[in-house]
Amino acid sequence: MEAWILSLVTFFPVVGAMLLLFIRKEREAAIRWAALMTAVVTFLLSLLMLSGFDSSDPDLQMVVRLPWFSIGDLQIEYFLGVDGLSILLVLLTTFLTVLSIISTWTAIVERVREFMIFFLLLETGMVGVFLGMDLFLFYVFWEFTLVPMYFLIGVWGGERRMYAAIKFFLYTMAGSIFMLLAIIWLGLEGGTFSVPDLIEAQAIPGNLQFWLFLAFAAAFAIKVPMWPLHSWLPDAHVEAPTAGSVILAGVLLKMGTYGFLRFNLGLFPEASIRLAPWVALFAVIGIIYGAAVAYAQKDVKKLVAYSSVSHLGFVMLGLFALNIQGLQGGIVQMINHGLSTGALFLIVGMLYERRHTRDMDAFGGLWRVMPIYAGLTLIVVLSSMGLPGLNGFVGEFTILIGSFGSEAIGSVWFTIVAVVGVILAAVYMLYMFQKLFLGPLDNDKNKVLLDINRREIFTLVPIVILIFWIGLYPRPFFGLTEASVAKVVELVSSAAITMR
Amino acid sequence: MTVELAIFLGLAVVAVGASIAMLVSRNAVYSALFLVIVLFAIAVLYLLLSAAFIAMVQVAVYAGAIMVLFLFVIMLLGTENVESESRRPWQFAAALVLSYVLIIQFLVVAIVLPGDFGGEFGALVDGFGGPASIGILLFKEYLVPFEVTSLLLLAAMVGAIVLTRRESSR
Amino acid sequence: MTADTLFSLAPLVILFPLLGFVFNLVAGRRISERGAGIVASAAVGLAFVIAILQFVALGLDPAGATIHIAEWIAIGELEVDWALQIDTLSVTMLLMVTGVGGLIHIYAIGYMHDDVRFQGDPSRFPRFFVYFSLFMTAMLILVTGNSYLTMFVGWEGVGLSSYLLISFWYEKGENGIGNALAGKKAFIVNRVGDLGFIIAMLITFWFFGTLTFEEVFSEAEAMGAAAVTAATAITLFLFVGAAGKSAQIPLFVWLPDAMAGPTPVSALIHAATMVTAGIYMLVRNAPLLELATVTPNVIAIVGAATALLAASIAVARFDIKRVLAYSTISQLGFMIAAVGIGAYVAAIFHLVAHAFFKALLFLSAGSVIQGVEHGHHHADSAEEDFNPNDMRVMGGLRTRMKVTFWVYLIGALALAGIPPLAGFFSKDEILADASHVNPAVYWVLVLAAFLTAFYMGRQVLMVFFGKPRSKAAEATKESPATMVAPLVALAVLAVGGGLINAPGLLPLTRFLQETLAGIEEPEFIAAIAILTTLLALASIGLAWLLYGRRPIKSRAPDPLQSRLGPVWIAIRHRWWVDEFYDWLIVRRYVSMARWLAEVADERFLHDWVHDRVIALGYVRATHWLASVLDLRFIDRGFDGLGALTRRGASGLGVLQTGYVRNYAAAVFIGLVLVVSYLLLS
Amino acid sequence: MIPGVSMIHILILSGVLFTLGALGVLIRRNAIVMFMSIELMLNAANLAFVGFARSMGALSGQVFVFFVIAVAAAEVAIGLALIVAVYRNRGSIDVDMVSDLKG
Amino acid sequence: MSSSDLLSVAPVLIISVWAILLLLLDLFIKNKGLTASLAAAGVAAALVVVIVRFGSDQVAFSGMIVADTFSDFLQIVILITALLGIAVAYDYLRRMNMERGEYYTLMLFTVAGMLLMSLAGDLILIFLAIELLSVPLYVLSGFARPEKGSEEAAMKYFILGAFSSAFLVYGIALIFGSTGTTNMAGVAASIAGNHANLTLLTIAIPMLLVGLGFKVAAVPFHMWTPDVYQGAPSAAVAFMSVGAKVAGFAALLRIFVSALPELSQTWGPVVVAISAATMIWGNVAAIAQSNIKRMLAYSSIAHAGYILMALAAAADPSVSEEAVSAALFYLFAYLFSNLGAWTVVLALERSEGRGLLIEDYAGLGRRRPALALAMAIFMLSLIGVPPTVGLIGKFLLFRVTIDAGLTGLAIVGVVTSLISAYFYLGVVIKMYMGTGEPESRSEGWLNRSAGLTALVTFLLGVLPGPILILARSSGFLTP
Repeated sequence: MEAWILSLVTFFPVVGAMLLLFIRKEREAAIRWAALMTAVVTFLLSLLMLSGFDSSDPDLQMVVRLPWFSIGDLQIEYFLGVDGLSILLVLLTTFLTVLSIISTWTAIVERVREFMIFFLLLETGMVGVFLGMDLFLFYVFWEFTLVPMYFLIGVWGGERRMYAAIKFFLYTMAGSIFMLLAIIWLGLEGGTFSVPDLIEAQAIPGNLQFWLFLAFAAAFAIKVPMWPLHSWLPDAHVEAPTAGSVILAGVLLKMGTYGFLRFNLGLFPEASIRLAPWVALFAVIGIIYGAAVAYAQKDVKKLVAYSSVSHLGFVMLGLFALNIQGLQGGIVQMINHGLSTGALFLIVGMLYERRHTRDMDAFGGLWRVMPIYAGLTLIVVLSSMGLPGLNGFVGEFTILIGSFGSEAIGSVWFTIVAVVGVILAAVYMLYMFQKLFLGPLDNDKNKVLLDINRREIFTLVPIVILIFWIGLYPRPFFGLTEASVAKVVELVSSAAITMR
Repeated sequence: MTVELAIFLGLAVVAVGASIAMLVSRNAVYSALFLVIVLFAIAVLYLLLSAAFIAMVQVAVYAGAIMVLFLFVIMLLGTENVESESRRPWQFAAALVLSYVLIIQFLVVAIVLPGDFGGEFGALVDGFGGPASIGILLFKEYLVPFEVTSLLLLAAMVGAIVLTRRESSR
Repeated sequence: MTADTLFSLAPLVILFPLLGFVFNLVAGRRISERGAGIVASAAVGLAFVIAILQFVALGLDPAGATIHIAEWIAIGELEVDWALQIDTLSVTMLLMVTGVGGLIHIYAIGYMHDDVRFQGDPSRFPRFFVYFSLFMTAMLILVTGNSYLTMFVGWEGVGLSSYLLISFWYEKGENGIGNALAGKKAFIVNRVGDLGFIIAMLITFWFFGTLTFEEVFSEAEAMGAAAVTAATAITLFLFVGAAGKSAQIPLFVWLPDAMAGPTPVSALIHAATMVTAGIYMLVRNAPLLELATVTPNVIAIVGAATALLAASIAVARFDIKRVLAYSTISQLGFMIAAVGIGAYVAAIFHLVAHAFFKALLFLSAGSVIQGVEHGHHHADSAEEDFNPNDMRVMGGLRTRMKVTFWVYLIGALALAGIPPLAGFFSKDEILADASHVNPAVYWVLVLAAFLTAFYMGRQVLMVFFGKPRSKAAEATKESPATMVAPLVALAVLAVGGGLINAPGLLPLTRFLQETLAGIEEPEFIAAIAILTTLLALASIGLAWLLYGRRPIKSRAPDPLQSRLGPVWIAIRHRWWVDEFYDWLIVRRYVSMARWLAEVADERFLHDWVHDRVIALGYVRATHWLASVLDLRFIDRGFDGLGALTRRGASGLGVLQTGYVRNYAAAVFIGLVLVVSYLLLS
Repeated sequence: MIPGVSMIHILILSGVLFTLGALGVLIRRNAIVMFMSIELMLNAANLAFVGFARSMGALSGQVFVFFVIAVAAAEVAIGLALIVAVYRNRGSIDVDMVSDLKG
Repeated sequence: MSSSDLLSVAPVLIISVWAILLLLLDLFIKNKGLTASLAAAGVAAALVVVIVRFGSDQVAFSGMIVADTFSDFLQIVILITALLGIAVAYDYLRRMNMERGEYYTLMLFTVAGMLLMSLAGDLILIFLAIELLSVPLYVLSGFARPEKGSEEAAMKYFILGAFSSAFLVYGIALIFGSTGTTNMAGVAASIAGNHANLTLLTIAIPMLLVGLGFKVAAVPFHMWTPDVYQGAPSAAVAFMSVGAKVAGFAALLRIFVSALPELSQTWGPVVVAISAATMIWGNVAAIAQSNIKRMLAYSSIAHAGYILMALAAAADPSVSEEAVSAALFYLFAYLFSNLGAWTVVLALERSEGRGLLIEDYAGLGRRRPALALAMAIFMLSLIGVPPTVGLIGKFLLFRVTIDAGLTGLAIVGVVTSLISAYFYLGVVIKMYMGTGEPESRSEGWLNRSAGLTALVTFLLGVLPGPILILARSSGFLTP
């Protein structure tokens, strides 16, 4: 299993997408089922991968390493591997893809086949990003995710989809293109593109790390997105179809934080230490800013989009605490955000499918007509605002613990302001809940709304289960990441020692 | 000043003067005739520079064939005077400035900057520039270019036909 | 049966309400109303039984035990388990919470039966008990948690259930949204307190390396003076949390609004249990408080100030529940002040006693309100804006609701501190302690006690005496047995509750000494007891003079209005605290958020930076390259951004004139430039 | 053979003629005259070739001139054919009129 | 001259002889499809010869011809271009009603010129080869005569081409004057041996740059490109946009890397500046275009800029070999992406220049999904997005640029790539997100060409290995 499982997880969706080409495009039901089955099988494959994962081993596992092509003396490899830093994200990707595809059942009625093909290609790209351990291979997957997402927004999106699609593409490409330069630079300097080898060597001098850090950070920070580079996010989210938003928020943004985690911390530990206060500053600004701006939105999808800015600020704060609590919290919070924000977008999508508006003023009192929907939403909302016992709290609290005592960040004020962000999260989340579900049911159009059906419940329930699971017993999740995180922390702290 | 230099200067003045006249003539026919003068002046210079064969080719091909073709076309099309006053004065001004600068640059390269231009011309082997010596070179060392030239002329011929053939079908 | 076996049953105390919660959540709609109520009540009853068993076990082994259930978060040094701490302090709370809670559950079966019908949505009945069970679960987690973090789970959990219950009738209230807003306000103000709690936890972890109570306290003890600063900081931040949950200055504003919830909610959550969590938490941290320097004074002063402020506001309320709400805040102030002066037992004693009589008062008030509501429906009066909570529409209920009247009177007297009712002993213990620890606090509390007796007198007189001031009040009838029976039980407790720490015997003190090492036994100061009793009587007499002698008319102004002048205006407007907060925080935040969203984000970052600086800057730059705009490209629609950029890029198109000579000139320019460069370099 | 004249003189003359040719392309609008100016440029180059050949005693320079003249002939064939074709279609050989393609 | 000398120019010989034969045969052929097939057969034969003799370095005809792997690689590129050029021209010419046999003959002539460009070891041969490649192209540009646009294109191309080749000749004259030879090895030796008159080179080098920069469409010698590409028949443009550029770069690389390596400090910065200006101008101006042919013209300018990065990098002797092979690979990549894009343009063009606006592509995604997919792949490749060969190509270029220490230039490169995403995506947006009913007939050779180029563009993006190895082995220029 060792050798082929990762390739299979990565490329099985492509196989499925190819198969879809052989189904006549009129047979939409068959197409949907085939796509769903592909996603399910991929998910099962990723579970198989999990079963073979040894969580006590901090290094890459199930490695596939084949020469791909070479440029001069530089060997570029087909190099996949999974470790504690990425395994949860891979699982999240395959998991959310299944749910997203279910969510499109009735929402996507035009050009179903193309939609599914793009969606499956996107899955491959995302999984590849998390598994690719050759810098160039990583970059290929990284850039490749742009393409299907671009089409998902551009073809199946809302009113201003073209604008949003192209903005999404250009913004993310703007960042990644500098990363490309840095990757080339690294390859030339280090003589290899293999990430673990480069990390092992730690051959990059401090002042140079600074620039390379910035070049990588340009790509990741836009993707995350960190304040003030978030301008593309609301557009992309608002215009994207529901499934696209789910994946965008659930996985694509994590690619940015994952990038920071694996590449910036691993390759440039000294620069990471030196820049940690700055990252923390922007992260904290993002937390407060995102929360405040989310509160002032009328469009519920925009509200959720801005909440991502806030939440990912927490993740960044945790990662750059550079200690074990912060990193663990950061990773788990990535998953949490993927689950809860993904669920929120599913929820918004269900509403939009019924009413074709996302203006919160058009709603109110929906609890009365859609009690199941309201109840599930409430759980997700609570998870998102970090109620203890649910997943969000576990992530946020460990992040706060980490950043509060972080030597790299150096000041507790960042954390204290971040805690204010926790309050503000309650403000906008409860505001949204109130606008949608509470108050009188005074709009006639809302009175006839049907509660969510079984299929829709089925998309939310797995997420809710995970919300509780991580909230109550996160041990298995922390356990998966523990060893690898400890290795990163060790790396960074040894860099801190050499810096002195 | 030697006689040769005087002759050279005289030819240079003629060539440059005729060139300028070519540029400023309103009438294309005049321009062509001035160009012919330039070509002749250059041919004489070729002679002075021990390039008898080339001088002959110059007169025969250029002055004889090419310029006649030019004149022929001008007459055929009746397009002696197509230009009114220039519609874009800045283009004219820019062209003058650019030419001026380029000439200055030539002068700088030729005179100001240090460079070995070999001083006055020295002696040459016998038959230098004669048809025989050139012919030998052409068919030995420069065989490939020579053949390419033939191909080029063929292509040009085909092209000219393609371009001027009247299409009845369209 | 050994103590350990009994202790190992402790998780059941949480599990029963949890099962009740799950059962009602899943099946609540399918069984009868009574069924749902009984399930929830039985869950609490069973929990009460377990609590008693724990009490018994403590008799066998007073040291208590910690029961680990599962690992929760374990990252590096951060290790937090799901674990229960059973000791005398937590069991005291367990008994109170489950006991009083059980009674309120039973009461709620009757109350909600009518309430859902008055509000017009009977299907919502089971949901009430779902929330109630959720609350009980969270409250019991809060009480039994063995670490800050597990306590915080309960802490937030009760906040959540409070939110849900306050906005239970989410489509009612002012403008149809008032209740929902009240719930939200409660949650958010509590979150502000949580800020303190969280920061306190962060400091605790990084200073002591653990979040478990036992370990922190033993560590602190071992460190002694070295931990003073940390202890001060931690307790100060914890107090912020307590101030949120226990409605102290400056975070008390949510509690009056929380009265929007059904009355059993007010009784259970906003009087007896949840709001006392802050006091419980502070008492739990007594070892740290003992070490800390500034904090106790701050706590004492804030508590006393809250007691007085809230009492003063209560004087000018007309809403029967709001009077009780401010009274609760005031009494919580007493408890907090007690913690501040180091009288932990007194705080807990008053907490328990207050739970008895305040629950009683609220439930009786509920009985009154529902009686009036019945009367309103019965009399079929056409008053549009009829508010059954308004004391000005009541009056003369003494004869119409006999049992309610008597139990209410007991509660009121207990609250006023008339011996030998529960409130007398507990309040007296606080005052006695305060008198020799902090005289200023003492006098403030005495004044608050005076006001307490006054507003309770005023309330009782307005509600039960005089003549009915509305048709509804005339038609009022006594409430059903399910409601009255718990009232009687609570009345008994309110009468006899003082015994649990009666002077001389001090059973509660002895009991708590097992957990809170080194607490002193309080002394009974007769002078103070007499003084306060006299003051209370005088105050009630004053109330009778104002409200009893000549009962006020339905629409007439309050007799105090003319007598107090500007002071009345101030207390009538609750000292403008809400308005002040609204002005200082809410509006600032809303306008800041709007500004950020509309100006900073939308117009600046999104439109200006992106569309102007990046896109249009691009346009300008290319224009600059070719000063004239080629009009041919302007109306070519592509899309918003596209049109802009295209227009800009077409600036270069201007250079592309189509004239060969220009192109040749470009070639020439290129040549000259390159030659110039080479010559000059 | 011609003492007193050095390569510098030839170079300057050829440079001036080349520049004048280029100038002609830039300022004239008659396609034929432009074309003649290009011929002038080629001749300037030829002059340089011959001069260098003389200066260095390297005969190959003269051979190049032969090639250049041949190329010139080929260009003339194409160029004049084009001019004729354009004239037939538009009735003018003013290159400024031939400017529909732009932007 | 020996038989092995002949072998070194065998492809050129085959092509030129075939061209002459075809000229005669065509008189008797009614079905022009046969002419096309015959032309293609000739090209294929030449291709076989090149492949057969690949790898044997040879200097022939007393240094006039240098047949090394560099030239072999380029000849392969050129001949593939020619094959595709013939394939796409056949359907197009028929549809546009200008099916004439001379088209193929002229193409073969120009192919001969291109091949010679890559083989030339002497400046004078480069000049002649440029003329041999240009003269037929002038004619092909005007092939749609009497259409005014086509004529205008030919006119402009011709005047400017002749103008710039005059510069080239003058530059060669000055090189000759400076070093006493036009043979590239001789020039290099002369400069290395300090026999050269360096002052003359300060004018000679710019003149060479003008002449060759014009061919590859480098700023500021590029201005003919959009007009000519727009006016000329699309089939001819498809062919020359690749072929002429490849030939131009062959000469540029050969001259600057093998004849003037000693002066790399002199021309290096100039090339950097030209490269940067070309990338910026090409990409920025492309945004404004609404005509797809003009857009692709600017795109081809921009790509010249990218390839010039490799030349700039080649100024650093330690990476020059890498740089040349990067350029070679990029040319190979560009051949498929660019020619593919033009193929789609050909498929959609209708008479009288209709169907050429980007607007007209609206709805192509529905109407002809396969064609639209191919176009999308080409656009993505031209941006440099995986999984297409464009990314690999750009990656190689940026790599050598950074390796040569020209990080600033690389940054210009990536930023302009970003800008380019905008207009390439514009086409994709129109195809998939716009609504419209583009007219197009499905034509066999166009479909096949589009499919093939798209497939190669994709496959090389995934498995670039073999071609990379080939390019790498071709990076060394025989001195």
